Amino acid sequence: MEQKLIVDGKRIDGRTFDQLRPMEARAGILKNADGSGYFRLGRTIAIAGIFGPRQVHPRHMEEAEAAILKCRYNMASFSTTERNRPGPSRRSKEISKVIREALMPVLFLEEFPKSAIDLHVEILQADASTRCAGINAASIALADAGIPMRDLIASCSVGVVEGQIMLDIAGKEDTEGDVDLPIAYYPKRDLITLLQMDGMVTREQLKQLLELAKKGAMQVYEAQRQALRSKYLEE
Amino acid sequence: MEQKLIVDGKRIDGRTFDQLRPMEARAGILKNADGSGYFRLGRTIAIAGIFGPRQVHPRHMEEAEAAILKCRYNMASFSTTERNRPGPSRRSKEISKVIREALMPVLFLEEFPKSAIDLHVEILQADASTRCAGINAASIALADAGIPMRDLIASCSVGVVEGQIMLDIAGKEDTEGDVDLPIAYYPKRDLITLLQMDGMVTREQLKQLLELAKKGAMQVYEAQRQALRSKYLEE
Amino acid sequence: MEQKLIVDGKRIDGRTFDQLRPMEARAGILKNADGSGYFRLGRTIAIAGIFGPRQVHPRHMEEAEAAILKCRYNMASFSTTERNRPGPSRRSKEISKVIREALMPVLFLEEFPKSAIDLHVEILQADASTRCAGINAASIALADAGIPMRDLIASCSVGVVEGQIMLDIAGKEDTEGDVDLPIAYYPKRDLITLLQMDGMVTREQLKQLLELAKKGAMQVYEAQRQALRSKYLEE
Amino acid sequence: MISIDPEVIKELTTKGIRVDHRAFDEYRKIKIETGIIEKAEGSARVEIGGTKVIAGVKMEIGEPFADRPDDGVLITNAEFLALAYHEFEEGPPRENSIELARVVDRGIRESKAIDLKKLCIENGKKVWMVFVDIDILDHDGNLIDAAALAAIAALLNTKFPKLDIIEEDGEKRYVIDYEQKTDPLPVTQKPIGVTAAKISGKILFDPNIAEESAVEGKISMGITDNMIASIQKSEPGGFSIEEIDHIAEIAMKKASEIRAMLG
Amino acid sequence: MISIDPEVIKELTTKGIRVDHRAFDEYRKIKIETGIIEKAEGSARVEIGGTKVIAGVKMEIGEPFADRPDDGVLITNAEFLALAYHEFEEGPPRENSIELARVVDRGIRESKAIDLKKLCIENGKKVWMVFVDIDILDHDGNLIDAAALAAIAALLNTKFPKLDIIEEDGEKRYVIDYEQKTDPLPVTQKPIGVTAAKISGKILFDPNIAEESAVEGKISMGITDNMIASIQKSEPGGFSIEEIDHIAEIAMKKASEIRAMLG
Amino acid sequence: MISIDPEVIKELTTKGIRVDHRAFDEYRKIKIETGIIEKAEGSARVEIGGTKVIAGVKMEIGEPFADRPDDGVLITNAEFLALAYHEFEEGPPRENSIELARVVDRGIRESKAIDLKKLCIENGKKVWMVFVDIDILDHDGNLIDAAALAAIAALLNTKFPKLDIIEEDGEKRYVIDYEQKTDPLPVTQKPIGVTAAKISGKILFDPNIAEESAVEGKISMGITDNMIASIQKSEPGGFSIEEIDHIAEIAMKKASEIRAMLG
Repeated sequence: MEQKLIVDGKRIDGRTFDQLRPMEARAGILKNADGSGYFRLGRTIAIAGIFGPRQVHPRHMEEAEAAILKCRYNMASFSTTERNRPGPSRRSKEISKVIREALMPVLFLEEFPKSAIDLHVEILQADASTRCAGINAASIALADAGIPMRDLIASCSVGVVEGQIMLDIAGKEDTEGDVDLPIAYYPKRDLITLLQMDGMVTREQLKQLLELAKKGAMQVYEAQRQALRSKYLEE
Repeated sequence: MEQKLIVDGKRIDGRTFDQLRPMEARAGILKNADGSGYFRLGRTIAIAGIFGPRQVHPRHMEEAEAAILKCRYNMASFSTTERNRPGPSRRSKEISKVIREALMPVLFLEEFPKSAIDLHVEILQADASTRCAGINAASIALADAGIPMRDLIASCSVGVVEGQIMLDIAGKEDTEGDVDLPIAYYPKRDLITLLQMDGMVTREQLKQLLELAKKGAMQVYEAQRQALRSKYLEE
Repeated sequence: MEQKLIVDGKRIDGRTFDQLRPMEARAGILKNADGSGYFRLGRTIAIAGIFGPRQVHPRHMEEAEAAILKCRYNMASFSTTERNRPGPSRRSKEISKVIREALMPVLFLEEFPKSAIDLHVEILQADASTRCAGINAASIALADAGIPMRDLIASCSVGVVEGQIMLDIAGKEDTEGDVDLPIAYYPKRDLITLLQMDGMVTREQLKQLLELAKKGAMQVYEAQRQALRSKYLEE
Repeated sequence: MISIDPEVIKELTTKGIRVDHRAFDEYRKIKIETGIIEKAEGSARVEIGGTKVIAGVKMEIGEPFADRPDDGVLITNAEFLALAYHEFEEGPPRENSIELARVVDRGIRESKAIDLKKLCIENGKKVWMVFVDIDILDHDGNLIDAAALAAIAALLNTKFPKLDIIEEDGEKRYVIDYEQKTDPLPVTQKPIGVTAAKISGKILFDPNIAEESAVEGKISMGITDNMIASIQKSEPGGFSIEEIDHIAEIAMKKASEIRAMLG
Repeated sequence: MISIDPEVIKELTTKGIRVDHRAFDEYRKIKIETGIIEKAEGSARVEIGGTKVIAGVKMEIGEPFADRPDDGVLITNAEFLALAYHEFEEGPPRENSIELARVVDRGIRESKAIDLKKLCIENGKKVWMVFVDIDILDHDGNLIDAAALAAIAALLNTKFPKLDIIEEDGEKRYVIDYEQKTDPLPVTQKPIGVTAAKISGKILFDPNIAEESAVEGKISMGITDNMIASIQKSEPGGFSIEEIDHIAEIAMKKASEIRAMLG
Repeated sequence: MISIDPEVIKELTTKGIRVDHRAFDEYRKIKIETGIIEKAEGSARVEIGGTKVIAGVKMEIGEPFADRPDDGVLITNAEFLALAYHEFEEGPPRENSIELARVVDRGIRESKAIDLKKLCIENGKKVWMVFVDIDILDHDGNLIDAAALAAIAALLNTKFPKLDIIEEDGEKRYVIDYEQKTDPLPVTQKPIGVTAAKISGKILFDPNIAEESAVEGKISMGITDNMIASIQKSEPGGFSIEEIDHIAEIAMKKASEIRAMLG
């Protein structure tokens, strides 16, 4: 295999194999939302906003014993190289579902019966790992909204590029790589709450990928906590 | 007229003019549905499933004095020579309506006020007379669900091909024939509950077509009753 | 500028600059609607029908303290030079909104809490100023329905064609003109309740345009009142 | 709107009386006006009693269906305007308007009223598309017959717009001048819709809206040249073969009478 | 969210006081940042007080409209994100977002801000399509002015992506390299949206969200070069000609001030 | 339908018992039948316990994606029929059916089960489009594995329809004769979906519908040739790396057993 994405043991953007792109995390960036978060990972930018817990619309979706978490993941039309047509796609509906399921384990939904928590994740710029950035922004937004949480969920992806396992693939690594594996991680319980994979790996590789992903997620976690701390200190 | 669809007084598939294609009827083929039926007429295959009587969704469609029968006729994407795009079409909506109206006369809907009977008809393979096969499967499914009925509705079609009246047109007879006339028949009251026609006929021909269709429907009726009998004997 | 739309101080259809096209106004043209109106301005033909005040569907749109006015503006498929595809467009949704807002000031909506007034405006033929003709028909329909009103709303448009300010542009004046400015006018309070403009004008021109539009609207107003009077005299 | 109890209609019908005192095979007053929408290639306004519909015909150039490369395309659509009836609501076209449009479409198509071959411009590539759009303005019963009559009246009123075919760099451009009308559309048959209703076991024609609330079933036939070109039964409730034959007999007569009004 | 009773706003306005103590013709603080989305051909983030919007410009190659064969195509779209306001909900674009997008679009189009002729690649066949997409992130009132400002700022920030035209077998292929930006978009005017609101009979500018809950009516003008290029009245409630003229006068001044911020 | 309380399932699972007395890594009975829809290019009916699905493959000619000019196109779609489960309702495809279709699609695509290059007819212009449509007839749990198995069984059963390319006036026409089947589709891998569920902290395989009501989370793996080609976790609830590794281990074994049934 001709090595184009790895040169002298470094990646095209100069990172080492276990290095995340530069991160930026912020809490409370919006005025109207009950809670909001911003998460940037290299050129991938996500914002998240929360309304709720509040009444469910339409009413028949209401659940007697717990709040429902509604999630809408959306990519801005200008976020991608080729314009992304507005409105939900099959892809965005699947991602909305896995984001919701990744976050639910840390929420005390049973404390808010008959209500809804509305989460909107907007991807302002997309350069791989948009669902991860979205989950990271959403975790911050949930905490910023004062919704009781057991922990923050932290997310990042790992991949295999030219046979090499690496953290947080981006740019050409994403379009030309062999494996893409995003996870979401619940640190206090050491559980993986989102797991998807495209591409072929052995059982052994899978384990290595997951271990690496966990390390990346812990760095994200630290950035999320820092963002929330900064906001409370400001106040 | 060059005779291609009739050779030596026989039809292209060897049938006589008043002969139905081989039929196969079965009851109770699904586990979850409250009632289900299967009906095959040559290569045309329909299944039907019933849920109900049960609560109406959305509630504002509920009727105070009788159950509503909701019907959805759908062709599987793989059922036709050229792939059928998923989702309702104008054709499928019209057929859903005429199927519903064909079946209503035998149901005691007034016994189940404020409730709905949901009927789904799925065409697995389509070779003419799909609405007829669907009605036949639906009748079996309604009986299988234990819904009180005055009678079974039996359905088949007749047509005119190369000037000749014939029963149950199929294959090239359908695409190249002159007249297609499906009926649904309510034997105990001797009433036609579905009647549609495309193509030009005289008043006299219409009468002959209807008489022939009735004879075909009575054979269908026998097959439906046999299917229900077999199922109850098994139990 | 080569003058093609103005010849010898006259417009292509022979009108003077401050002249409306021939109008025809009628009330009570439909049997089922609670109120109805017809308004023709040259080749532009609009009809409007009212149902209500009546229960709101869906219920959650209901307002505790006033009736809601629902408005749907639609162009018949055959109304335009190139066939207009059925169903709402972005254009028709915007026009529905501005028509509704133009009419609301004269209605005593607070007298009918929790109810809806449904207004449907259908453009049967479109030759410029369709929203104006629609508002004029709608005013007549509201009055015909016996809905209490402070006044009738009268609407017409003005424009600039080849540098000349003129009333009620139509035909080629519409497609080749420079400015199009429709207004709706509430005569008793001397207020403009619809105002839109496309094209470049100075502040001074804007004032002149509005003054001319008001004059046109007053002629419309007279035709509307005449239509209602004729209907009551007939009865 | 004052509505009449369906039970009253059924009782009256049993006694042989219609609510508006018509004979069982009698139509309400029919009015046909054509050419009312100048911007359409053809148009007609039809009233049957209180039912009012407008049909407009628009023509465009399009591609033929792959299996009929030299046939023009006919597309029929019906809109139940929300102002026509207190129960109509907006939204995607529903069962009733779809059925109405499809029944009218089949009436025209199966009777071969239009010679689709004459709508071919370039075999397999360009054909005329004929759109028949029907607006229901006021619903007082028997929409199918009114819509079918408006459709055929509008088609008979239709003239082709002027078509210029311009060749440029070996490519053809098709330019339509809608302001200029040329030859009439080749309409070779005049199919007429005739609808019967069964109430309390009796068969009557041209049901009004009060009668429609009481029907067991309806049968609409498209009649051409003493032939039946299309049939649609609607509403729950069945018919015997004798009843259907009776409907066919009367339908032939009524169709001739109504066809004569088309001039 | 703490909301203020519209009645309080009306009372204050009568007394000549705005809830945030601005003068009647005073705008809130305006912030403009451009080039924030590298993947877009142009982008801008605008804040007016607490209102935050982002506009991104993407360009594609498409076909011109038949009646304007040598004009590029401008398409403006606005999305009211559900996170921007507690009452926004998802679903098909609704009245308000459609009106917003159409008003911003007309502001650009009618002022001839972009020379559409310069977007023509091959007459009648291929032109640039310019998509202006506006995300509403936070709604604190006066969305039209914020969206219009973000749109023009993003357009001024826009550069064409690199276009290669490859001829193969007599057919042309158009290949865009979005990573390489070339010449700036030909923006020749800087239309500015200025919105006035009428509350308790008084005219004030740049209404915040609390004031919007109390308005009788609003008028937005698109101002270019001391000309009015577009107007939209919204909300029920009417205006006298004198009021409209007063709005036009102030709008000219405000537009100059805001335009200066575009650099 | 009798439904079992999820709490009962959880308790039983804690005790090491499954409601239908299977071992934790035991599948229900699997039935595969192919060629059941003659009109489809390939078809299969699969039962896993009470779950029944049918997959049909239809082929058409279309254009390749711009970024893969010599690859055929694979499109997978799943329909949850309203007759399959008391809670399914009609309407636009929802989350669950979209996820199901996308997971099955990725299992086929990522394992490179079909050699898409061999579906190219004319580079950059015409390719075969392969539609895999899955009808869910009866939902008794573990739809992903049943759907994935039906999909690959139907693909293995698929034969190209006859294609004639006719040149006329320098233009090519592509005519498909669906009645004649020719070569088999080039299927080079047999990916198998294996789904595990976590209940009360235990991992079990092939959950039935009662068990699905009690799951904390599920993981589905697409297994090919002793490699994992795709993974999807669903439902709230998390897994440790050890649990995931355990699932991978068992999935390899189960996949081999199930693959053997494809013949």
